[in-house]
Amino acid sequence: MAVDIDASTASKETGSGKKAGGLSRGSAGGPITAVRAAQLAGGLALLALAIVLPNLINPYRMFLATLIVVFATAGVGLVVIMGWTGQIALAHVAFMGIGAYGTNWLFSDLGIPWLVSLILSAFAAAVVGVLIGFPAARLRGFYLAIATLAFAELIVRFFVEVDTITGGIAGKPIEIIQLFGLAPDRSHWYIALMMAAVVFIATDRLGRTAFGRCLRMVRDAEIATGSLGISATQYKLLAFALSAFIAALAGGLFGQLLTYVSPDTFHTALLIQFLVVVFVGGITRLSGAIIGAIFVVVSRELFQDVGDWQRLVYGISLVLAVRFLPGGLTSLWSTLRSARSLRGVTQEAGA
Amino acid sequence: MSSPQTTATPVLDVRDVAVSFGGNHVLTGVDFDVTHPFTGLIGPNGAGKTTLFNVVSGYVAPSAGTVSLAGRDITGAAQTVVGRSGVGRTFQTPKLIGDITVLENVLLGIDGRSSLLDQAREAISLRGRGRANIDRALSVIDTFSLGDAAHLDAGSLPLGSQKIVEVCRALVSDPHLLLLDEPAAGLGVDDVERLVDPLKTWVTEHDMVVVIIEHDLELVNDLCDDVAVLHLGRIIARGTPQHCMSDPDVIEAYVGVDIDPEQIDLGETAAAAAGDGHDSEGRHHSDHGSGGHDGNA
Amino acid sequence: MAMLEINGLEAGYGRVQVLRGIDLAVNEGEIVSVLGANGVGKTTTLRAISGVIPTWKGTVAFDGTTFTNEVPEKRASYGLGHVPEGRGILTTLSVGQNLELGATLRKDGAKAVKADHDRVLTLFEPLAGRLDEPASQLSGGQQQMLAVGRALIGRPRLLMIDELSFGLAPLLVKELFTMIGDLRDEGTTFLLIEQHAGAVAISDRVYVVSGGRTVLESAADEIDSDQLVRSYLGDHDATLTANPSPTETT
Amino acid sequence: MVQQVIAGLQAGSTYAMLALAVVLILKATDVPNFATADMGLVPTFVLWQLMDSFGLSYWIALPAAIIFGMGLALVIERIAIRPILAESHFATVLMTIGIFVVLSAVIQLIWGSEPRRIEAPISGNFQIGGNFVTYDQLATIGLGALLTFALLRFFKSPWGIRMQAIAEDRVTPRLLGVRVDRVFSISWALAAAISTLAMTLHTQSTVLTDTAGAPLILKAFVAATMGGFGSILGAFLGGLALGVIANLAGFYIGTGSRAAVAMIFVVVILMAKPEGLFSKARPREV
Repeated sequence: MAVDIDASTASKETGSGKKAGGLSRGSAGGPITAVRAAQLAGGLALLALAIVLPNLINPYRMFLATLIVVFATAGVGLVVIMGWTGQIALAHVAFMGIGAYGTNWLFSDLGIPWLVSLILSAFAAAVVGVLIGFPAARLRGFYLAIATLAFAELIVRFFVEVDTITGGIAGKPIEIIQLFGLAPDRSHWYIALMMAAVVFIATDRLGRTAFGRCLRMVRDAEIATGSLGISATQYKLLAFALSAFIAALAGGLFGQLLTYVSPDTFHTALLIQFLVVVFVGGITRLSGAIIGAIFVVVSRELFQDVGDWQRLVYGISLVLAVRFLPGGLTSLWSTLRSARSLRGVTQEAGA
Repeated sequence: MSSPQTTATPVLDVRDVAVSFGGNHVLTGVDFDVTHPFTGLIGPNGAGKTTLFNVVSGYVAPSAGTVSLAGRDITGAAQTVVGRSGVGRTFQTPKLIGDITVLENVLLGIDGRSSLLDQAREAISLRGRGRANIDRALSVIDTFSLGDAAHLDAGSLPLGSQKIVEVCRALVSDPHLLLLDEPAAGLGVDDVERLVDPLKTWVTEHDMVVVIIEHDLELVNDLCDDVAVLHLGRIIARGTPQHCMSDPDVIEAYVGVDIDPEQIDLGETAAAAAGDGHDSEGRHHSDHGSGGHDGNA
Repeated sequence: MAMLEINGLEAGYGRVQVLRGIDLAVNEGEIVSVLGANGVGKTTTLRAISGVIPTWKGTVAFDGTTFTNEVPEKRASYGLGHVPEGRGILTTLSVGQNLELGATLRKDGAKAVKADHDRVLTLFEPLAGRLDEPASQLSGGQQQMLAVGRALIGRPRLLMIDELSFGLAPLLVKELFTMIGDLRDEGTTFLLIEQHAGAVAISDRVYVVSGGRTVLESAADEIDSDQLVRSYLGDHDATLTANPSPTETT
Repeated sequence: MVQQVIAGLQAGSTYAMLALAVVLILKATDVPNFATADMGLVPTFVLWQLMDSFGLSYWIALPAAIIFGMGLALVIERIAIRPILAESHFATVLMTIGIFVVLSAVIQLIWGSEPRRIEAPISGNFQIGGNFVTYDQLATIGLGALLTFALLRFFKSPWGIRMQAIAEDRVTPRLLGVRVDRVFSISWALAAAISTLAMTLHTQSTVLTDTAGAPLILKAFVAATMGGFGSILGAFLGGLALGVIANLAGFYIGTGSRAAVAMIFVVVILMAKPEGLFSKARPREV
């Protein structure tokens, strides 16, 4: 007695007429195409702006713009694991470290092309992510927070120990790459844009389709996953892997921007900045990572000269976001969908 | 693919199942076979009804006994395995994702049974790949008259509609056995009709059976041809609704015995039968009465 | 004036309305039972009375004080006791510590508390030898005794008990009901939520709740047993159209 | 060797005391407090300031600092924690991390980054069988044991019982008249007092800096994990074990391994017995 999914009968029943809407919100019918066209035009304009941007602003501003893109990209990884899957995973910046050190080692010491080095490092980070995911899949709530913090600490310790690759506690200069003979800042900018485009589009697609739904099922109703045939453990591991992969990609470029990294680079201070990125921006939305990245990089700049205040701003914004704006800044202009997001996350995380 | 089953092999066959948590015997020697399109599972609070569902759907491994699906032994199989073998279930409080649409929630019923490769393909292909699934999900949603809500966030719907969405999610994968845990609790009369009428039609048109835990006995009476009454972890009556509800043991289980106010007999006989050792119950894993209230909604 | 008076009470969880108009009154020295099938709102009624969930509409007045948004511990301090659904035994504490928790509101000194403590142990003998054991070790019946005993040590003027008979063997249920009757004679007022007919036997008055509303008020000895059975077994019309014979309207 | 064990016990006692503070708040309010160490560090700086600017004696400054720390904890609990208590660990973990960041930033802003010394009232050491033991070490280990004993007693007292009851069930104790807001306040104030003592002892035997708290947070949680989060005695023993093992590893394997050992510990425990060691592991809800 086999399960037969009788799709043909079903579609006949619908007549697939006016309701053949598709998944994207409100994408059924005529006026939508106009919206689509406008979106497309806007997108093209943005793309053009992005390409000519290095001609418009000075190199330091360029560096900041690139930093925003890199932070936003890394933030996507946190959205996947925390926002969509509901896991309090705090090893993110350690994965960025794997990306930064790994890419530089493969590229500079072993002579592997930079892009290949970056992708290899990202896969390595994904493997480590799965290893962490194994015990993590059994832990809930703050136990997971502690376990991932401990793992992150171990990874940073590892950076200190393997000093032939990492330069040990003193750190190591990063060999700067140049894309098609462009200046480093331009190379970084274009690479960051391409990487961000790939990461955002791919993650967005995954998020909107079956994979993303299954992750959210793990987050909101893990108890019901089994009866739907969804293996919660499998999806947690995949989310850990994807999140680590994205972090390492961003980490490789982050190293390029810093030009010099030490194990301390990938420690608490950076983790806190990333928590601010996703929680001030909005933990369940990819757009939240962009908003949060702008927030963090801009406030980092504003309080550059008064370094101590930087930390205070991060701390206060994190506290305020958790207390008053669980959906982050992005929830402000999508109020309709707000309010539930962190609640959704928090409910299952604590159950 | 239709008509009530009266085949030799029951769709579900539970044999001599026992479950205990610590020293707490929640189920003892339960036999429960399902052959009718709608089978009711009733009994007072703490009887072990939800635990029996948990055993069938692989959430709880029985300490004794067997569970078979259409003759195939699935005792102790993992939840996902049972779920993929054509067993769907709902929960006392609907377990939906609040911040995605009704349609997307229903699609989860298909997602869980699709391979990762398919999921990756769906993500890569821009159109078409997920189309058939979407059409199928929409047709189920339409069947239950929720078409207008298909693109609304599931969390924005009232409880009644959420429960129906959960049923749609279970049905979209064409299960052979659907376990409904208190579908009517917390629902108004209209909601119950919106759920039950299409469900009846669905069952007659598909090769499937439904087991329903329900406190609304009128609904059970209306829907089920076969009823099992669970009390303190045992089946105490089995048969037609009329038979069960006039059974003295059942009345006693529900209201604590013969109710003539002039001479209330608090049941020494029953005490002898049930024994003092069975007074422990299953409050952690059983059903609390007052309609869906854990705030998840 | 009644000790507890509830008028037009409406309440629920989140957006889900459960109570749609509960009216009931309990006079000092009475035992009143609220009957009804599962899911009709009996437990929710108690929760709204003791302030666990907010009242949406209607009034709850205890001893002349109309509750507004008093927290549960405040309401308890007025002498309102509540043995909740599932008994609320604290399993991380010992049996003795559970009882000690019951004395939280007592201000009249260790001696008086000790006397009540001893009295509870006489009433519920099986607890006496097990004070140092974890409460999780108790059987269901003993847990029920502990829950009631713990509440009694707080000396509530009105004690509300949610399903005393839940999951208990008939003989024990009978014993417990007899005990409730005795305690009433000693001055405690009771509001019971029950499915068990034994409650009717010891009650002065009975309310039947259906669909979140009080649908019937009756003196306990006038209640029609057949109608009660049918109402439990799902024949809604049985309760809804029966001619209630309300006795006293307070 | 003996010297190393004693030094390890001292470090371990600090971890243990902070673990007690973690467990206390977790038991009563179910909040994993990642700001534990810095909630003790702020009053420690206050103590230093009182001694440095006003020339107060240690024995006056310490109680004042403790009272300040308790007050600070009450304010934090009231304005930042209580409003989100209904939420899960997701919100509370992030909130306490945020509080940690705010507190450490405030310390940095007020007191800067230069290291300071707290003049301990009793200093010096004595010898046992050829091994030097400082009075600081003795005080730290002794106080850890004393606090553990006191907390064990406290949980048998009426307020202790109420606290445990509220930790298990947020509703039933209130029906019995337990004032839940008081219970929360008491747990946070007590935990802050313990943190203050721990941080004072720790910094007076090492050095007082703005970053003294951060490395201790994870160690406190590791100690609590080893002990099983529900247990006072377990947290204390876990802390001591952690201190001794890390110190011996640092001595025999290399200083770099000291921190790693702690992490490997927690990872192994969580991997091997993720539920078994937690007395607060919840049953699955169906």
